[in-house]
Amino acid sequence: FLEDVKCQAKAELQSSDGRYQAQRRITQLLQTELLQLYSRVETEAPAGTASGSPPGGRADSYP
Amino acid sequence: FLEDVKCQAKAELQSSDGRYQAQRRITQLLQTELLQLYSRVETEAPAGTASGSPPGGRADSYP
Amino acid sequence: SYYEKVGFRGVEEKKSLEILLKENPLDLEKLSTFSQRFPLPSMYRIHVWKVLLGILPPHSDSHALVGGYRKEQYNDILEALHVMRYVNCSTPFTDVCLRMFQLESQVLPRCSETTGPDEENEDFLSIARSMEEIVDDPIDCYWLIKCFVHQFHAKFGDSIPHLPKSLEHYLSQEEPRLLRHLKNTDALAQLPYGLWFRRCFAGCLPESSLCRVWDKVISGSCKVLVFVALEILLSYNNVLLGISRPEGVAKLLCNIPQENTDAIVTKAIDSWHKYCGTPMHAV
Repeated sequence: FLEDVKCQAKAELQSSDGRYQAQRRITQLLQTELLQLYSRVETEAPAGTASGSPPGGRADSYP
Repeated sequence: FLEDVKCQAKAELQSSDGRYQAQRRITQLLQTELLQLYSRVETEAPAGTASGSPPGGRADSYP
Repeated sequence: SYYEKVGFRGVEEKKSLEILLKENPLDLEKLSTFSQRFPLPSMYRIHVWKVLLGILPPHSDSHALVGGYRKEQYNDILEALHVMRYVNCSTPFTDVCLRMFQLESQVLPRCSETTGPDEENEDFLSIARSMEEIVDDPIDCYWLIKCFVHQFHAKFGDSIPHLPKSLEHYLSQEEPRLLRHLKNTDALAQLPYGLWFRRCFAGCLPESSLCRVWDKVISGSCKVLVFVALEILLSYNNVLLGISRPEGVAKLLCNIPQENTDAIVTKAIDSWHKYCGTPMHAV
């Protein structure tokens, strides 16, 4: 019976891990996408043009 | 003793879940960020100019 | 001599803590009681804090696994904040921690919303700055800040507003003349309660003294904060009696000299044990 509980716990942990890994892959795709988009925006609107706040400067606006 | 095993499993599962939840928050933020950035790109490069792939169709593919 | 006695006691305490830390699973109640009664030896402090705050589970054989999860979670959040440009390489560590905490609590402000100085954020940052001085490892440090702040609000959020009244009560017992003076000069309402009771003395006491107070807070008492405040008032009794402007009082108390704070904390813990009792059961 104890083995049973342990097996169940292991299975639950594995499925939690699976969910995490799947979500992590999504995150990585989105991050790649975002990085590409940032560099596109920056290429199209070179320094000097007022195209909203440059994303790079964002961290600065926080204390 | 059985309770003990269950407690241990629960703690492990909770910390694994925490990691998953953090990933979910990250995904949501990235999606919001991408949507905003795409709409900015569209506003700045109005229809007709060839500024890479039309972002509109692409953003829709996100849930 | 006094020092031999204290030294001997210290060795005995360390041994009994070591026995507690060898148990598997760890007995959280016994660990809390130990931390309430005795100062934690600095070599075990971070570990005990992590266990008491639930960063590590009671089962020691899960520590490697759970520690790995905590590390991944930290790295994931940090990476995402970098990619989204909320932080960069020159962002101070405590600001990074604030952004990470906000991301996890789903209150990360959007880029368009410029956030002005926010009391709650300032409290967080102040606690984070002190924790950064106490804890070397950044991953441990972030988790300790996050769980300390979270547990403090969850456990004591309702008690915090009552602490000033409690302080007034004990001051009336210990030094009624000072209490009268503070009342008459309108200084009582302007004591730095936020610094004392919301920031738990972060930015007020040097870290070496502060961690002895936080031992008590993390193991389950916010009442100890009242006695630290009380002892600060008592040790500046004569100076305070000579100040008639409330701003002067606040200025003094927000910038107390950092030399004799160890003695203040020792007295505070003694009088906290005296008034509230020493937790006695099983150590």
